[in-house]
Amino acid sequence: MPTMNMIQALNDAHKVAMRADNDIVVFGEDIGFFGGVFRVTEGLQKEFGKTRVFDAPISEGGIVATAVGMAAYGIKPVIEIQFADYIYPGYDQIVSEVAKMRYRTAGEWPMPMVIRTPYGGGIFGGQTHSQSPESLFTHIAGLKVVIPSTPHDAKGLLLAAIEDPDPVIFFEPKRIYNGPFDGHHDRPVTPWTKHPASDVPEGHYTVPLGKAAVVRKGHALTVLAYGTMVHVALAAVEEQGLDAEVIDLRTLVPLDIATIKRSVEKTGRCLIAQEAPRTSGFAAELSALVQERCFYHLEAPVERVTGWDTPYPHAYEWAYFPGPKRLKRALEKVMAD
Amino acid sequence: MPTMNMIQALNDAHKVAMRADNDIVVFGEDIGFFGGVFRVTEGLQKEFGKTRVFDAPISEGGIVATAVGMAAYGIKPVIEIQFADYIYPGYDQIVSEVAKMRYRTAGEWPMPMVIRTPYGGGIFGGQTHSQSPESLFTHIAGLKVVIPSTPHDAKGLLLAAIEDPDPVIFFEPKRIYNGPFDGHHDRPVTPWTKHPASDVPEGHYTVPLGKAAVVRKGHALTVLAYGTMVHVALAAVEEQGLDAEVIDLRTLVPLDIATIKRSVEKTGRCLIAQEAPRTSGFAAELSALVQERCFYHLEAPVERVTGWDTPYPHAYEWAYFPGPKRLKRALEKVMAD
Amino acid sequence: MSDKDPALRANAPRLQLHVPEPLFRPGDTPDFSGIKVPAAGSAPRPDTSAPAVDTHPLTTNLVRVLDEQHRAVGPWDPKLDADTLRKILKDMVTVRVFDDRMYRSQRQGKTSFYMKCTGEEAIATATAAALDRDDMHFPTYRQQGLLVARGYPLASMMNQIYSNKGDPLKGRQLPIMYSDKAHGFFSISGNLGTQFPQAVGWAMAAAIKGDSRICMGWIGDGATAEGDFHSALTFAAVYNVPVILAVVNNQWAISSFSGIAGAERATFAQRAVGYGVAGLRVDGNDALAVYAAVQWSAERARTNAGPTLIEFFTYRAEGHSTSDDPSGYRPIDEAKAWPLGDPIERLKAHLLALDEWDEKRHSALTAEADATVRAAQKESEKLGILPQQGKDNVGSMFDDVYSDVPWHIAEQRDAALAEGRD
Amino acid sequence: MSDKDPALRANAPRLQLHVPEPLFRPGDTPDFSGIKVPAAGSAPRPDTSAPAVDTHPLTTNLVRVLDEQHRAVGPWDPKLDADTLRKILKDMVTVRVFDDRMYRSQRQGKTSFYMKCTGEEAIATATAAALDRDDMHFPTYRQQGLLVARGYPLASMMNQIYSNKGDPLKGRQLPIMYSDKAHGFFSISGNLGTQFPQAVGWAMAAAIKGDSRICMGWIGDGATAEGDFHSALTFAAVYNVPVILAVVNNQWAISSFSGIAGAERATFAQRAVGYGVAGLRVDGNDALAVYAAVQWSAERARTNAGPTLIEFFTYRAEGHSTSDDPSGYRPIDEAKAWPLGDPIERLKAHLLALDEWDEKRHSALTAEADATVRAAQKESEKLGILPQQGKDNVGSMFDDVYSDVPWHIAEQRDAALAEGRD
Ligand SMILES: Cc1ncc(C[n+]2csc(CCOP(=O)(O)OP(=O)(O)O)c2C)c(N)n1
Ligand SMILES: Cc1ncc(C[n+]2csc(CCOP(=O)(O)OP(=O)(O)O)c2C)c(N)n1
Ligand SMILES: [Mg+2]
Ligand SMILES: [Mg+2]
Repeated sequence: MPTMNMIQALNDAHKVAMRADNDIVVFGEDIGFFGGVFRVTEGLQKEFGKTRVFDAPISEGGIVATAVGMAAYGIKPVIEIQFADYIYPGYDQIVSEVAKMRYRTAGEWPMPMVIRTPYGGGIFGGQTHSQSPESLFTHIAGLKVVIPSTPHDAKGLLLAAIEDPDPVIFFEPKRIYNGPFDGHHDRPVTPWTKHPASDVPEGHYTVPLGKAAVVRKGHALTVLAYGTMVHVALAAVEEQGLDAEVIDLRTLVPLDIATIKRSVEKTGRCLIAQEAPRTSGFAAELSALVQERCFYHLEAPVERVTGWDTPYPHAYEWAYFPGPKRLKRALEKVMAD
Repeated sequence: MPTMNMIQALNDAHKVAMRADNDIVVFGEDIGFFGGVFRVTEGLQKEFGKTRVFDAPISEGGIVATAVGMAAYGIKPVIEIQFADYIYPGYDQIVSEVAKMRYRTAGEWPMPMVIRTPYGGGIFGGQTHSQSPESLFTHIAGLKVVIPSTPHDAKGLLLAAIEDPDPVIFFEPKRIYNGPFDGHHDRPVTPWTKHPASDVPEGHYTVPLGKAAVVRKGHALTVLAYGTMVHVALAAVEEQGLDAEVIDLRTLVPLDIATIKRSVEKTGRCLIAQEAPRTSGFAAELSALVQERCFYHLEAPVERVTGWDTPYPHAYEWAYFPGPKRLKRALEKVMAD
Repeated sequence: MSDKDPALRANAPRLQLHVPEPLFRPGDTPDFSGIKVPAAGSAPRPDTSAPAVDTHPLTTNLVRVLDEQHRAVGPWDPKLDADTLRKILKDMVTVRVFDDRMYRSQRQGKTSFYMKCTGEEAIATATAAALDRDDMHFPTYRQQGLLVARGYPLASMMNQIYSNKGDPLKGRQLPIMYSDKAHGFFSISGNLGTQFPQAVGWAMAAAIKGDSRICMGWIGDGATAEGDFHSALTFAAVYNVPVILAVVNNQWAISSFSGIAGAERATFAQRAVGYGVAGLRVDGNDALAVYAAVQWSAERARTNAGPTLIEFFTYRAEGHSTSDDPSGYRPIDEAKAWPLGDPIERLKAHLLALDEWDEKRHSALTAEADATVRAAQKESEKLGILPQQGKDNVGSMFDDVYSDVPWHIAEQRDAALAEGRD
Repeated sequence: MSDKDPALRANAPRLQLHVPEPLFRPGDTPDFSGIKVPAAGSAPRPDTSAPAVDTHPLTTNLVRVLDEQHRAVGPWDPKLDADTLRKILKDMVTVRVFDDRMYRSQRQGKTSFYMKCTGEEAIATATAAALDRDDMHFPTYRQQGLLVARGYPLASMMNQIYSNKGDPLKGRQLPIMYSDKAHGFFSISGNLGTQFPQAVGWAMAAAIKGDSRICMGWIGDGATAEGDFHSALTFAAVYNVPVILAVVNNQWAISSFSGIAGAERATFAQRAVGYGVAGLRVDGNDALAVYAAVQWSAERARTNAGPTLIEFFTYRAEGHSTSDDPSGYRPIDEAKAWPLGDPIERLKAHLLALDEWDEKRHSALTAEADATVRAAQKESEKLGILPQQGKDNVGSMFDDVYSDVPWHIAEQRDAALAEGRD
């Protein structure tokens, strides 16, 4: 099996999908000749031609809107928003149109499409290259929301997203494009090659949407995470020597509630980790769900460890990022109560 | 004291504020000569002139953007988005600019402004005249989010919002513009005149932001609500004969956590009512907060009663709206556990 | 610091904000004699493959075919046969009768909302005649004429309006927000402007697939201010997209006149110029001019010669919707004073002048339209009116959010059904 | 159904999607001989109160003042005195030196990011000279020249770039996202285009208050595709706003050439025409033309004669930013082949031709700029470079989210401070 980083895995997913289905078109800012600012679409224009892979004007609203028209026609757009921080000009088309079209047309015009976008901090990108806006999409019925945490999952989930009959917002944790990140920003970067999930099968396979992965088994508590935070959480419980069960949600909507419930009922304790600002982040929904469904199993309050309710400040990136220290405190709290 | 419905109270708040402060300008779609589709700005253009009260192009993005420029200049825009369902084209300017400006300019360019918008269902407005998108703003640090539930509070909160140094998203529950609504859509409409909170003081007064109101005292459980749902909740607990404490949040951000905590610690039970779709709605944040802060006082899971995770369907409006039956079931559940 | 010293402009005038005002307000006597109406036949007709720049003079002119003597004149005369003309006339009459009946239905409490297109009937119906049956539309709520002209069942339209058991949209949409794939009529959005760049996307897909079907997007004068208008024009220009983009300038956007959308400074057709897109300004109350302009633009699109923006200049003769009372912001008799006349009367007069029509046939046509609409209404009302809806099939409101019903929505469905049994 | 039968178009051509391509890709030899460069002095100069429509010919032309013999010619010659010319030259040289130093700093790991404006220096610096000191700017990240020209301390700029203890923005913003109220320089946004309609709003406020200060909004060629561009033009036109809207067309948007923003079909100045706004297309590498165009637009704005859209035609001579390597998408030597030359060389040659300058003074100027920048750098680096930041004053990151720190943010601050002590 070839070893890939997440960018290569995503690139490969595009190729596998586009070779199998002539109706897939890929467009976005700088994604054509150049192959995208993170190189995810590298080589696609060369292989599939300019009418299937092309640069778009700097208009996230126009990119999503034309994708809606294309999906209405019957082809399948896989579009890139250069940074999740720039998705807001397309928010109206996503919320009012993409998400509601199947419903308002009673099924006649579904909107299968994938909207890919890199999200999250950790690269000194400042306020407008670091955001994690996933919860703003989880509130919108009609959208699926997917976030991979490894090269293996990235390829399999992207293929599943492309094949899915519903629109998928596909958030890519840019901090781990090139290697898993345990939150210790002061230590040397680990490349993906050292990680088993960088073994990426050739050709076609999917990782099903709506299925979480129990990435670490344990009995003392349950940690719910996605994206970059999966790796930070794994490192933190390891460092704490806790018998924690760590669940990588992979899909936020629809959520794999069964796996979560099973785990929390077993452990009786739950910590949720998200990089996004705290208030009304997706961790709040998770906390509410766990509390509603596992109340009588809970031995301690469900805890959230999150980014702060501030913009992502450039120089204070590591004071913002929910890293090992924040997790450690939260883990201690969950275990102490 | 004059008796006013909510529209009159909001109209009066504009007049009081604009008479006192020449730097307040009001604009939005159809708000000038015509006075707005809900008549909240009626008579303002006549009194304050066309350069302080004027119609705007149908461009919610442009309305918010020009308001940003005006606030940067140093005057205070109070703008109307005709329906909350149409706020999304302005979402980028609100999230990326309005919310973050004070922060990113280290305080040099605060963005005092009020963005008023009618929200919520119950008027057979279909999917695009019924939405409750408040949670999408509560996630954005830098915004205050205010929702009145009576004429008295509407005027006092709007005046407080206009005088506030921070940007305020001011959601107006359109179903109760003309009268409180207990959720029994099949019964005759009650006008505001019958409600004590339709006594609206003349002239200037404020209802402070960040302070909830305990609108009903009780010991058996705490109900958290805002906007239209305050009245539905009050009616429901009354009909159930429950000794419930009902809290009208009035401000979602910053939240009056002290009042909530005090109440839940007393009652040990908590129900949260919101009209918005369930997943990642503001009720999730409330549920998480209550659970985190009152865990050892809770005798039953915190319950949420909400709209469904679907668009707001025209003919099924009353099957969507969280009315008396849904509340009754939820109340029974909270009390039974 | 290099800049000039502000003290130097001590005598500069005070800056002023200009706030556009319509010509007339309630109480005024409308007088449109100031409106320049170019003579029919005076606008030149460039080749459909002409560079966009050649259409610039047409963006401030007005393509008109029917002259004061009701003759079809000039290079834009599409030279339609009488059957086609009668078909357009019939469609227009049907639309007007339909609008009147449904307006009444709303007033009778049979539904929540309705929107007429009175005075604008020529635009959709003549467009339908000019395009091919399988071309695609991304309409607004004022293009009901497309559905009528394409033979979509009137009863189905009414079923949607009543949200009743026959409603193809299962009671989910506000009345008049039709959608029908088989008739090439994309789902109307409540969010203004969104459909405009979507139309461009559809046409991009057609171009990507080497199709020969083209697409037409629609927008109102007021909604041109939305960012989506700009997306549409930008993408259409960049990729030379086979699309026709129509602005229906009926001069009002609820209570705001077109000056609030920029019409004091430029025509909407002129916007095209700025993007290097062909632009036409057309008398929207002249069915032949509408037909000719759409035909021209369609040929341009189909030959890969590029997109066209058409401004249909017309007048919204009635209120914005059943929720609106225009007497609050404009003179009640303004519609009558409007110089471009009524599209039905004008086409009728043309057919009369051609000796292809007579008053008797016209009365018969009106009577027939009336009967057809009434029959459809009867049929539709058998399936219910709005006040009776919302109780049956509650479970259906949870379908189609996704392709399958995920667990959380299934739970909510169960709760809603249980609630219904309470 | 009325529409025509699709069968009739059996022989219609297949539709095609046109995807714009730049003239040259890596490996090609750039040859711009196809680019039409109008002679200096050939563009007419309308009265500043002329109707917007009179500027239409100027939107496809190019306002140029400096001719091949380095003389200032034609009606747009602003007839500047030598001191003003030397001031602009000095500002340009300072900007270029500054850019080079800071680029190096980034490469040395002293900060995370930098963006140069190489080749575009004339635009901001000559603009600054043409406006009044208290006029307002809503800039993009390529108008550092405004700050330099207005005398903002270079060390303050560097402090921002290093996010150090002297950073006026408290380490919160990406390098080069300056903001300074006292210098009329609005906070640069990372979200492209947002500032353009904000500038219009500022000028609306100035008009509402009867001020005499005007405002200038800035945007790049690529970002004109954003909906905000349309909002800006629409609001500016509707309210006849005293604003100057500048498009810096440097022909590239990261890796996308201007054709992807629509430049194959129309100039960016032409956009103005569509809105009824005055439009000027200006040689952005000709400091005198820049000055003249801004002066013209400023007079227009100040006399309530309306807004102007200026397209500054230039070329992005270096990479988009330190994160970009343009050799991946265009020939490396393309900048040198660009026909409009280097703005510094051109203004220098003009001063030499006027006999108001000599090589010695030029060397001295460069040396002085270098010394000034180095001194500022030394001063700034005393306050720290990025890798040392983020540990002190952690509590400050919770300030200014709101006017006061609400309880939930105060709690988070406590947690962050506790974390710092762990
Ligand atoms: C995004 C958005 N903003 C506001 C509205 C409210 N609204 C509905 S129709 C309308 C006026 C539209 O005018 P115009 O585009 O001229 O179309 P017309 O009604 O004249 O056909 C407005 C403001 C909306 N539906 N969507
Ligand atoms: C809304 C938004 N979309 C995308 C980006 C990413 N981005 C940053 S600069 C840039 C190119 C801008 O090109 P242009 O407007 O021509 O300005 P230039 O860099 O040439 O000065 C892009 C796409 C962004 N910052 N904001
Ligand atoms: Mg209109
Ligand atoms: Mg550029």
